[in-house]
Amino acid sequence: MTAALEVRDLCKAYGGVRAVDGVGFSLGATERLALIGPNGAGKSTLFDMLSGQRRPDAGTIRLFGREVTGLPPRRIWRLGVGRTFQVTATFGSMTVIENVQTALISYHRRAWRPWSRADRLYRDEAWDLLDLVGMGDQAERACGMLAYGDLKRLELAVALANAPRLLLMDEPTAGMAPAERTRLMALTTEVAAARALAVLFTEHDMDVVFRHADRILVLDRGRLVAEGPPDAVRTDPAVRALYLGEEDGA
Amino acid sequence: MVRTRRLSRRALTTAAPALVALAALATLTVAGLATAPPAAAQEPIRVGEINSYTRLPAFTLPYRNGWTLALEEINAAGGVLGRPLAVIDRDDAGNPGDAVTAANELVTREGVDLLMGTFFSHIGLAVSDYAKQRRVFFMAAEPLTDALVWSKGNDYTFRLRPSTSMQANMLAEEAAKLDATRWATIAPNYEYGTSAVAAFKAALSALRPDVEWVDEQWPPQGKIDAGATVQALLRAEPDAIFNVTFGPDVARFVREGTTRGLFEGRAVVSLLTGEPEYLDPLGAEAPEGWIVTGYPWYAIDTPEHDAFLEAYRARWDDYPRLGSVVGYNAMKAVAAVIEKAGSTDTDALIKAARGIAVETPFGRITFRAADHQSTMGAFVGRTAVRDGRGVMVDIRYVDGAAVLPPEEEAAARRPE
Amino acid sequence: MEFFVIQALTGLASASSLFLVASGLSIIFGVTRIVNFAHGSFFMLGAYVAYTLTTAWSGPLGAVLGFWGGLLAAAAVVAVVGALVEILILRRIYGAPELFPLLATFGLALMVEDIVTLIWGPEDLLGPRAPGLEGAVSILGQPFPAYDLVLIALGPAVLGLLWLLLHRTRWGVLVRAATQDRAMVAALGVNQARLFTGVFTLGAFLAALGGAVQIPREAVHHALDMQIIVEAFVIVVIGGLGSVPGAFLAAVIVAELNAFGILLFPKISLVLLFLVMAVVLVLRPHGLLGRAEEAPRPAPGLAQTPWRPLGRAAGGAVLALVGALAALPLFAGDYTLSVLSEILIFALFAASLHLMMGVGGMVSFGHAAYFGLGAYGAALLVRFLEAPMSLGLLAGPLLALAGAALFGWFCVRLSGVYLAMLTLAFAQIIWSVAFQWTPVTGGDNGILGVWPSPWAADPALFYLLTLALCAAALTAVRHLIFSPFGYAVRACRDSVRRAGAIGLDRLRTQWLCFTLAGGFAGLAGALYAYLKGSVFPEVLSIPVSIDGLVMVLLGGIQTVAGPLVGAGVFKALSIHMSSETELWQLVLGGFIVALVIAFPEGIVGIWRRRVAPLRAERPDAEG
Amino acid sequence: MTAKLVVRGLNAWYGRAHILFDVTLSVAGGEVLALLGRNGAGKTTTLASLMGLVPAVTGDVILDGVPIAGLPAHRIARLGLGYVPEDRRIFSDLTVAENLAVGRQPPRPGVPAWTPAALFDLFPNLADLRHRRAGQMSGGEQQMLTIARTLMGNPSVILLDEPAEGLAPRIVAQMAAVLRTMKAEGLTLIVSEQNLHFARSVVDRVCILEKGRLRFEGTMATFDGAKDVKDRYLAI
Repeated sequence: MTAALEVRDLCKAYGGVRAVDGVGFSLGATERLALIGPNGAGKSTLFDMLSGQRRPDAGTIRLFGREVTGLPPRRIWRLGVGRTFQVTATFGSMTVIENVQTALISYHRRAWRPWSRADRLYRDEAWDLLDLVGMGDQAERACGMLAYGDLKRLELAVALANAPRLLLMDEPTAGMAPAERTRLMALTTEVAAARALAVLFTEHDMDVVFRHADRILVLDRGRLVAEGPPDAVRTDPAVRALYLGEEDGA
Repeated sequence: MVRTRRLSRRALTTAAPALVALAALATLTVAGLATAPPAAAQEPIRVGEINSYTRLPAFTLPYRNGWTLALEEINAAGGVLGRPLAVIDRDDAGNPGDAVTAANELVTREGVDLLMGTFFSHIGLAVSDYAKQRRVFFMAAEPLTDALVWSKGNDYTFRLRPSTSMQANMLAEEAAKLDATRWATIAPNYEYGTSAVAAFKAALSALRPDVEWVDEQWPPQGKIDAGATVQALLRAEPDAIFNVTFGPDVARFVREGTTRGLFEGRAVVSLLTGEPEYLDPLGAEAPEGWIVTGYPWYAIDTPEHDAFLEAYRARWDDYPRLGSVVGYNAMKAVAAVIEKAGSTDTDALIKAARGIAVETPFGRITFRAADHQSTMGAFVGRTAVRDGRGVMVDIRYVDGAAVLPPEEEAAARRPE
Repeated sequence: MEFFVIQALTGLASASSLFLVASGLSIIFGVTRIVNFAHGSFFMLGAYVAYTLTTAWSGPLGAVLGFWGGLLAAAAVVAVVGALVEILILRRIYGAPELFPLLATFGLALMVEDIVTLIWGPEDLLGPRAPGLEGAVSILGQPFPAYDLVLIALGPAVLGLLWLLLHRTRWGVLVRAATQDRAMVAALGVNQARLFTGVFTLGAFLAALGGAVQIPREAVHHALDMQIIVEAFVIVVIGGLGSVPGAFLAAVIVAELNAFGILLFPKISLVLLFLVMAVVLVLRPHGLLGRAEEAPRPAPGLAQTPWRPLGRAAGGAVLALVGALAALPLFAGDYTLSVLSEILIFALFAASLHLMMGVGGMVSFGHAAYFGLGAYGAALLVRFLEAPMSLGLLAGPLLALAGAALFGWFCVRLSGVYLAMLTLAFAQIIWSVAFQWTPVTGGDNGILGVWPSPWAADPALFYLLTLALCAAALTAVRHLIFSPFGYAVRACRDSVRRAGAIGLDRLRTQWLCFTLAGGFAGLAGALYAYLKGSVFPEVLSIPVSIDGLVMVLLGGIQTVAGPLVGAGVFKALSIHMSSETELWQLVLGGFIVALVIAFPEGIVGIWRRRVAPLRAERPDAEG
Repeated sequence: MTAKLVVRGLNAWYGRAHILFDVTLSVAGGEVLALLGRNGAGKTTTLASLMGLVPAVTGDVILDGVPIAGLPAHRIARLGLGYVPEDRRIFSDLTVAENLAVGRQPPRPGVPAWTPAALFDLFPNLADLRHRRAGQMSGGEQQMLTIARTLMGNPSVILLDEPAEGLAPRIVAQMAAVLRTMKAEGLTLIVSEQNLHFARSVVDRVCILEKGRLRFEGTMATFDGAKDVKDRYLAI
């Protein structure tokens, strides 16, 4: 079976700072991979390159066996990648359900239709997605009025709109209450399993990481410092130093 | 799945202000209409007047003084057809669209009997076309374009001032007497400039087949880059220059040209520069020896003009500009036309205006029946500086009839 | 050879004053992000005050001191005016949406035009020449004005002084820092309000000095402001927003191209500036020396409240309104109907601009291009084919659509003010084509006789036709906003990242939006042609574009209904004012300034926030 | 020790999103307080709120007995609160020396007065770069410059938002030294971090934020002993 994602020697620098420095890994077709690391480790930059928002300086990205390095986001999205953003990117001038409907409209290639009422299109599908992430009761609210955690859930619903085979989630649960987090991640796991999705996510909540990741990548200052199943990573001394600051570089 | 969609209330709050504003507006305009007065026998005869008061105050304010003086004289003498004359004036802001709006307001809301005014050629044309469409008599006071009476002429429009080509012909006569054979032209880059140059070239070349046209400059109106333009003219080494720029442009042109020696040993023939509107701002820096058309109010020695000058000074405590004469003549012409027509019916007005003779400060003028152009002329002379201000000397009045094509020929230029 | 040297020097002399004005504008924009439309007014005031002071002081102070002292004092006086404007008006609206201050400065510029006529009278004023520098010096045997040498030196001197001010004084360093990150400067203890006042004062001083040093070359008159403001903006944009050296470079390039361009193409001056800008922006999207903004600012029109299609009640109300409007010919006279036709046409024009800038997030300073193309499309058909109105009303929008498709393709590749200025450049290029291509367009004498067909010649019938077409078009615009395509457009405006991540092609989406907006403007333009009976290049001119902006901003850019209300209020006011008072610019300008201060979110915006919540008990619970 | 800076019942919102909930803390003169918490816990918002950079804030903030909540940022800065933002926000077009000039404020009684010369002693690598455009420097150098720029305002309390984020180990060590120097000069510091990766040697007290609420407050020693707290709010 082809890997969902295969990354080799990916590099990206801003000015003098090497945000991502020779990262390589692969992601199985139904695997859930967590990407962790302290702030500034390069996680978001890596994410942006995977989804086409940024062009790598060097390295290759293969998606389901197909080279996609440097393709624009919309092309990558068409290949079956859904993503959520760390700093949520939603459409502030729309309601919650309209955000999902817009994604569905694009997915069904209706975005060029200048007639018909968009808010009546794919409404049930959008409801289903919102119910899936527990946002059904907030469907008619303005995005600008949502709590941060709710925005995250909306992001997930939007990311699922193109029936993706790979889900890229940049800190999907930040800002959510613990109970919510568990529910959302359980849901993600469930969806991923049901739809046979590969999931790559970054996360700060280690409970979430250890409970929901099959494998963990640890990134620090642009480099991969550890990789492996949760238990191995948990006890990795380098990782402990990184996270608890017990001793510098111990 | 049952979902309620409570959208309408919010939607209403979206739309409500739009509705309120539009409704208020409609009410306002309807209310305004209700006050439009009906015409009654003893009511004044209403003249609608449109000009570029805010855009060109330097020219149009003396113009307003001129027609106001004439209006007061007419009404003091008992009005026209036993009724007083009343003028309702509007600003067109220098925009033809606004001018049509104003004309429409004057005709349909104020119920004026005829229109007069306008300065810019294209605004004159817009109002003229409106007059034709709505069948209203239009006395175009100032716009200079030949098109107004010839190629775009219509039954409803009569024009007072000597047109671009008439004034160019006057100057060409004088220019032909010069030795110069290499000529350059400078004119603002719009219809007035291009047609003035074309008319002058045609007239001068007809009189002097030996002249050569060595350069032409077309600075944008109001935005002349005078230094560069003067330099470009110098490069062509002409013997003489025909200038059509006016207003602020001519001031810059004169200053740069004087400093850079453009006018040394060269004759300059210049349209309109002798008009006080354009000559006075130059003060002591007015060019000397230019052959110009204009209005030397200080040097005209005729009883008609003396009377006008005295009355104008008494009324406004100021000396008249050319605009004052145009305004005065236009109002007098309008009164004469109505008097002769015996009514304010448009067809009667047109019939009366064809061939009508009007007494003006410049003497008797006639509106030619064939092309609706008046024979009002202009003064030709040379510029000089006296007591720190520019004046015209060696003046000569050129009757408009002398520089107009014969009536049959003019009529042939009009659309049928 | 000598000739080319002299011509080059002449170009440099012209560049200086342009640079003075542009540098002030650039600094003001860089720090405060205000598109200062009143900058030309400062220039003009500088010239007027300099005229008065130099004339008055040359006696008591002696010619030399009186002249130069007068110039500097004039600039200082206007600088104080600038400071007052900032403190009394602009400071109140810094929190308002982007471009809103533009509206305030536009109102100010209107007022100043009337004020200078009130103070200095209508006549052109020719100021004194610089004492001792009246004549020419000989350069390579050619006479060259001595004063132009002073101007040539002045440009680099001011550039140098500004450089010193910006690099060698703490205040200048603060200005440069604030150009980059205003909030951080505040967090370091710098009082932003005072910094802004200072910057505005400096900008006004430079503009006024630019005007003052022109008095030996130029007659002072009341239209100087509009002449210079557009040029100054173009210079700033060519040079790169916020870049003073860029402004200098751009001023020199434009002045030199003009000086030599008129030798080859004597009629080039009219359009050269805009051709240069279009070329520069297409090749360098941030001007010659400008750089991309580090953090892109949110697009204009970003709404906090989602837009909603009309519900049954509101839809009914709108239908009732349209019905009422349709019944008006029973009561109203021809003039009222014509004015209402005009208002409807401008409502459509404003809605089309709003589609582009409010919905699409693309600000246009040149929307008149499509209005005008619509008008000319209809008029040309009448002129050359004597086509009936029905064809004209089809041809107009089609021509506008084609023009918008062509220009939009370039424009959507830029963003922010650069995009806006490229639209302006295209509008001016089209304008100059209409103005100069006399055989086809009739030049400035326009095309006459574009009257409605006999069946619609009656003002009441034409009004009904206009109402029908405008209502249909407005419905279509509204429909478009709520169509799948409209959602895609809004998605690209709201979040470029997210739009890309759900597969939307931003460039093509915005291009189509731009094109459609042009088409709707074209329909408005075609109707306008038949309303007025004639078409002149004025329909393509900057004032038409500005009017459109004013309508949209006045009504409230963040609402769907705002532009319609803005168009109604603005158009009705300006028609009413200009027939009521001679000083209509003063009154209208004052009214706009007052509105801006009172309603910094536009009329409908404020209705939404202040009035509507009082009626809807719990807006939050709704929906 | 008297309280230098007191924060009581601080709430903050971004738009409609409620970010901080009744945060109450205080810091004594000369003390170094570490503000710990995971990403998104509210550390940055807390510091920005103290600085007057968050529009919607309620609660009391008292600096040297003067209430500063609701004052504009520049007034707060002039009262002696210095701010080193997380994303550095240096003026990249300006030179190092000019960046310092922007931060300059008059000396304040009882507070060390910094001069560029003194700062170049503290940050030796900046001295050589003083005429370099800040945007051309490395991340570590930029971070040093941000701190130096803030010190130019002669603050008595400095808020540092994740000053070691994304820096190379050598620079992190240098940063710790800088913090020690500042502490030795008698400055009061609030340092936010995701963990005690680099500042533990200078920190006197620790506060832990989680989801906008204060979860733990205690001395360094208490914190070191509270393994459950660490594991719950910080650790893996």
